[in-house]
Amino acid sequence: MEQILANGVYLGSQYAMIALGLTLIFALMNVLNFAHGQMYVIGGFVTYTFYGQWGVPFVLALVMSCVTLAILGALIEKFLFAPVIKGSAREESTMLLAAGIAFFLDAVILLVFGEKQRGVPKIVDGVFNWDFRIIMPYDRILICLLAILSIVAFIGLMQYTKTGRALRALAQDRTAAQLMGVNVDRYSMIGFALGAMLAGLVGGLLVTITGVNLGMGGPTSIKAFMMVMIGGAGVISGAIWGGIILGFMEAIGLALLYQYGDITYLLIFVSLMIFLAIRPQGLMGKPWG
Amino acid sequence: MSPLLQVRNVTKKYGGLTANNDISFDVAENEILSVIGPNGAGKSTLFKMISSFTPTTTGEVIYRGERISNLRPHIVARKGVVRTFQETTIFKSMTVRESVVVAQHLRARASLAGYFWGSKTAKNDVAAFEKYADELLEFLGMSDISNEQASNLPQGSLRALGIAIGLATDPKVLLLDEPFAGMNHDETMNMVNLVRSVRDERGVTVMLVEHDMPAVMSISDRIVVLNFGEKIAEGTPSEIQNNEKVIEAYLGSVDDEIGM
Amino acid sequence: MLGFSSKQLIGVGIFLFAIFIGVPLVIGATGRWDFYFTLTSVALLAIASAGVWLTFYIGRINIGQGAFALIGAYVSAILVVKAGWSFWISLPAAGLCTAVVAVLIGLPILRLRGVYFAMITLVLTQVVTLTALALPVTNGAKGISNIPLPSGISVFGIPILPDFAAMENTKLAFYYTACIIMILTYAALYRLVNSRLGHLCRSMQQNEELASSIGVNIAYIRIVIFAISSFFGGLGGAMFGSIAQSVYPSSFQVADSVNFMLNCFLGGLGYVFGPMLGTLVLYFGWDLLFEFGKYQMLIYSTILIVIIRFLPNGLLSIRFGKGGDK
Amino acid sequence: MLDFKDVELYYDHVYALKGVSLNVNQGETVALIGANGAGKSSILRAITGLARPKSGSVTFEGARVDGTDPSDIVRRGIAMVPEGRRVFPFMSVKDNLMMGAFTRNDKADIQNTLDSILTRFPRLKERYSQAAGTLSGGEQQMMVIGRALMAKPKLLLLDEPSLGIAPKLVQDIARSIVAINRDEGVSVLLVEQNSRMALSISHRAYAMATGNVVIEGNSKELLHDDRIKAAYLGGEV
Amino acid sequence: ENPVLKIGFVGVTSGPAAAWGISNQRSMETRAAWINETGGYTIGDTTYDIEIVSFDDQKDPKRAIAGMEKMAQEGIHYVVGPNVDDGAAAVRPVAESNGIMYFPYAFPKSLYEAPASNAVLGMVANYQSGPAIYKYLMAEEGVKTVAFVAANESDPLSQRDGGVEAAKALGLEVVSDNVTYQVDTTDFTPVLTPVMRARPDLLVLSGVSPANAPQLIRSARELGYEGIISTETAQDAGVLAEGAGDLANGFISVGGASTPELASPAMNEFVQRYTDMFGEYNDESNTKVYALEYILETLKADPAAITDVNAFQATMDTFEAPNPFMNGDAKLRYVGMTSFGQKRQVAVPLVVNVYQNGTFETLFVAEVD
Ligand SMILES: Nc1ncnc2c1ncn2[C@@H]1O[C@H](COP(=O)(O)OP(=O)(O)OP(=O)(O)O)[C@@H](O)[C@H]1O
Ligand SMILES: Nc1ncnc2c1ncn2[C@@H]1O[C@H](COP(=O)(O)OP(=O)(O)OP(=O)(O)O)[C@@H](O)[C@H]1O
Ligand SMILES: [Mg+2]
Ligand SMILES: [Mg+2]
Repeated sequence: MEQILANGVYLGSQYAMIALGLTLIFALMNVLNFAHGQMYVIGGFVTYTFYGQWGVPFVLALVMSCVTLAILGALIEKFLFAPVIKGSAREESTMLLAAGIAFFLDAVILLVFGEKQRGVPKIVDGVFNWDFRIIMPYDRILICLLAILSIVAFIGLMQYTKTGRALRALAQDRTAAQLMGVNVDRYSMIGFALGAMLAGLVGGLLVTITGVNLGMGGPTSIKAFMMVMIGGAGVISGAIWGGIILGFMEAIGLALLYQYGDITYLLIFVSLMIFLAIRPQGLMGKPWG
Repeated sequence: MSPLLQVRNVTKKYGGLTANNDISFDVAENEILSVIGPNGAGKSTLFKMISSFTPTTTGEVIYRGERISNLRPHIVARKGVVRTFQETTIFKSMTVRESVVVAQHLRARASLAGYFWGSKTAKNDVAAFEKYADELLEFLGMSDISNEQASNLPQGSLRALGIAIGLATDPKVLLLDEPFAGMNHDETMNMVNLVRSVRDERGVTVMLVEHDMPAVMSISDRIVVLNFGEKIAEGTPSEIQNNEKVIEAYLGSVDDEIGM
Repeated sequence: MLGFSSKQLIGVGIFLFAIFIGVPLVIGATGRWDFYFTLTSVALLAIASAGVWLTFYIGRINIGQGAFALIGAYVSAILVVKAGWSFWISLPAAGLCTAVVAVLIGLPILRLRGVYFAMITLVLTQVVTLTALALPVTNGAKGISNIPLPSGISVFGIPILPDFAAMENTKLAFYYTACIIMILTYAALYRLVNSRLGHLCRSMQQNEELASSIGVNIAYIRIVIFAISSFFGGLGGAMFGSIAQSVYPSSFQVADSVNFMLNCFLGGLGYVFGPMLGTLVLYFGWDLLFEFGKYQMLIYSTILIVIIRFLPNGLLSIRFGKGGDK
Repeated sequence: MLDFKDVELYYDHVYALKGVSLNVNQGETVALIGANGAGKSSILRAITGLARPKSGSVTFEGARVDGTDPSDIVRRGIAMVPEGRRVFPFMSVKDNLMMGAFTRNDKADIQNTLDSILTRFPRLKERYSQAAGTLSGGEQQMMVIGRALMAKPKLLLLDEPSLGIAPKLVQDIARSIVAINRDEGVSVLLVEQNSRMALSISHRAYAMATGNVVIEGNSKELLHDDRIKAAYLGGEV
Repeated sequence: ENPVLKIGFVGVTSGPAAAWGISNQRSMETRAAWINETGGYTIGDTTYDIEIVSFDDQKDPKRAIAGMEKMAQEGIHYVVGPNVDDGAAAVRPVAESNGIMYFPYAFPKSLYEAPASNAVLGMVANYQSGPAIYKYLMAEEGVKTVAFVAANESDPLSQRDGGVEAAKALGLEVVSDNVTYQVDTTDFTPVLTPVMRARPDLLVLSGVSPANAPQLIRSARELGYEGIISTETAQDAGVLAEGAGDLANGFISVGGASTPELASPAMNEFVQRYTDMFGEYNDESNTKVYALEYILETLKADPAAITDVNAFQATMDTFEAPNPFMNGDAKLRYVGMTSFGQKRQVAVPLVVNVYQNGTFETLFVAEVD
């Protein structure tokens, strides 16, 4: 039982971070960023290269991941999403763009970082073992704490700073935000960069535990979509709840349903569908229309 | 003669908030009845319940002796009770004429399969729809904008389009939610006359919600006043205008400095 | 005829001539026999994409067509292999079964809108894959292989449909079959969009509340359209199973679902024939870039991005301008 | 202060303004009335930079502002209350108001403005941390006026503040506009369908028809002008 | 200039599963470049330059068919790949109707049993290596109970089922065989917890991908598991070292030609050339160096087979040639009579490795028949 809880918290915190970036980009631009998983993978590879290959201190490597992704995000927004959004009759067209970018990043990752699974040296050794009731390696505990810290920092940024307020305003009404003196082009770019940066940050954190390979992108995006759906699209608290709930569902499902083999995920999917049928806007979302 | 439409003890709760509390009144055939009240009093909510866009919490709405609350909106529309929207709710990328043609959906005689194969009835239907759409737009004085895309229209024309769409369904009862918002005095009076002639010539019973008092007072046969979800008054325009409670809650006293 | 103008008729005539006579001639002349399979695939994928386009037409982003293609493929395979049906009967049966499943799934999920619908359908593909892995009737992970080629059908001794197994070259036969089904699909789609049902769909796409206020039974039309859309998906999937002569849980995956959606976007959501063109460009394009070896994906995605960047409303918007509707 | 000269503006293919000139002087309240579709909102959009004029010029305090980004225009001291209110529905009243001060940096000064707005609209103080989307229409309208004032504008643009508001609240809003202009010296350009009210509380007025200014003059005089009476005021209530 | 002999490759070289196909394609390209550099390959009276034509099927069976069509179009009769079960099954009709012999890395028996005729299993199947490993561990380590985990995907699940069957046949007690994980799992602790509770002597990671193996090992060890962990797929030592470090010590997997005990100088040169060409060797390529060699050697044995796969098939029954990649007098020949009833598998040594501190050590070498 305690173990399930611990696993749930660990999974939930990292999932929540992945979902946060996705939901931020969605809220700001109405873009379902299919390339989110790929951005996460790039974050992992950058940290791998700096920390694992070149021996740069971990924290610095993490910062490099964030910076790389923020720049990448800003460029993608400025030169691709912004003009496409302006020119398209239906805003869903951005989905095609996002998917194209996902393909592109996949190809780049393959060419630059190769096809192999990569991992970095452990940042801390040892396993926390509480009488076999909770077993958790110290590095996981550390990463979990870092993730929670980042989430708190992110919420603080969104809630209490001028930039955060501007981003939230932008998400709710672009024209009105413009009339408040918000330079929407610049802030869209900042928001997108921030979302991409979050993906890079999680990628960099998790590479210490799960390693990284080019195949992780697509499935990560899909998981992130699920979390966003559970919590409600475009809502920050929703993303966090969605992450935590999915984390716990996985932890509990795997612990209780293992005799039935392959059905944990099937059950998660099906219950998600039932849940959304009852509550079409997720836990906290605004009804979409 | 029994009333055409009866609102019977209708209550609506949203969580802890009571948007409508035990409201009852009747609407007679061919009447123009206005519902007024402060913002948030529950006027739109009431209209939504009458048109079954949202279920009542308790109470019911009776139309020609038949319950029409808690059904689905298209069923109520088919029975002839049609609403327009307070927000600008339009078919954005259709032209005015296309919108009015589509809105005649209920008059169709050919089946969907008939349309698919292009049967004779279907062709006749389409021709009839288009003819009627032109007539209706002419009648509403909108012929000049009939080929404009709806999303490009200014506020006032959007309202008119909403009414045109509502009328095109050939309703028996038309519920108009703030139809004159965004129109100036002249346009409002024009519209008032139109609504009257709709009632007179087409035998449509009209209910409307509106904040434009001159218009309300001149168009209505009777007025129902809501405040905080409760019905606080009901009567003819002159009764309402002099009702202390209504003045206190809603109308305010005349102030020449600001011209109202 | 059916409300076509003469210009349109000429266009259709040229198109038909091109695919039924032109393509075989060109392939015969150049000897690029491998294009038959590629073009057959394009035709089949275009059928499934047509379904996705139709759901777009009622304002729903459908990233679940892979699920329905997979269901169609399995239904047909099971009917042929386990129940011994003729493929030609199993084909419509597969479409119908898929449509029935779509109705059952659609009842709850069609209430969702926007990204919620998009994401739930994305998940749907996974659900069907996982189900296929878990069920005994689908042979689980082993899949169904060794599916016989379509056998002939004759009524009173007159052969109506040929026996593929007896044929020297099944490529051409599959190509013609796929093209015929595709043309029927798009003809139906065109009719549907240009009939009153199409106008009702369009009204729903733009504003469901307003549509229901004018008496449109939106729930019913949604279901009908979703069923038709999935029917197309099932048809395409079943045909593919028959060409590959095998079906696996991975025969259609999330990537396929995404591709079906991309086909529609790329061709242009505003145009009935958008998905057909989109499929051709996306699928055939990949094959044409074959020469670039390990840079294939990079170039492919770059071209894709450039197209969207400069033609965000789809390829057909070059000719028809922004947001046209034919 | 604001000089709007020979402006032409069109959307896609529709001409919205066909060479409109008007001006607002320091400390003035100017009303803009006219049929719907006449182009009133378009004028405001052209001033704030939301729409770009095809020709003509917009000058504010001696500097050309047409063609600049809306965010710059706000910085120069023009704030707008847009048509249909446009609150940030999921943000608290407080955050909505703070958004209004987005272009300002002096914390203490912002706090002063905030206090004065909360005194002017005590209802907002009661709803201070409620999400703006759950306010009633009238409260929202007051909030967006307050939000615009948070920018400490020199010129306030109001687009149909009475739209969909109950008569009693319309009176409150009208009084607030008068007070803002009088007490704080903010110049106001007011677009209104309720012409009588608009003329009563303004100094000067322009009447528009299909993309052109057709009548302009002193508001008090216009109130009794026959042309205005016929077209915009109608008979007495 | 020599005439060119084209050999095909159809497999996945982009997207998530790229690793499988890339190691394959690169070993073929390395070998081809080597041959061409040293003057070409002589078959009959002609010396050919070898060209590898590769097609990326994106792990999509539909694309795999298109790839096989493309090979037919190029006049190619010998193709290596596809890498997965569904792709291999899907290309069968095309290969058979176009006269193409193909060498998949997929295990379904139906591909190799009559009436199927054109597929040749390019490696050792898990149902062949599994029993050998279990037998060895039962004898040497006294293993009595075994547990299986697999990814929830066609190939791993099939391999798990094969493994369970084999283990049961050998008299092992299977204590857990229904735990699976999603391919995108990032935390294997909850997955493995129930398995560990069964306390098996041996934990088999069925069909595990090189990406998941280190994490599974790490999680199992961190959960306190002390038994043996093994898999029947090939792994990369570098990946294990990075992903699991010392925790991977003792991990048993199936290796290949580069094992020091077996590797001939030619094999070492191959590894060197591969590294020069692509920057880094991939141990997974060990099992993939053979297919091209088999094709060329068999063609040499009967030059008529260059355009006629029937001749190739006939030659297979009796074919034998020296194995350049192995020390000693190992032979290239076709096997498979026991498993498939016909010779439709290349005979490669079944090398069972154990990982120790960054390298593989050979546990034992066996032969498949
Ligand atoms: N879907 C909903 N969920 C929760 N509360 C709601 C909902 N719809 C309306 N309300 C609340 O019910 C009350 C009545 O709303 P309604 O829209 O009926 O007012 P109204 O009289 O039409 O006001 P106005 O004149 O401003 O249009 C308001 O307090 C509103 O916030
Ligand atoms: N986005 C747009 N695209 C195309 N045409 C537009 C657009 N916005 C406004 N128009 C057109 O410009 C003209 C002027 O519109 P504007 O909104 O300025 O009128 P208005 O005087 O504010 O009317 P109202 O009182 O109804 O708000 C109208 O004819 C309208 O159809
Ligand atoms: Mg209302
Ligand atoms: Mg306006």
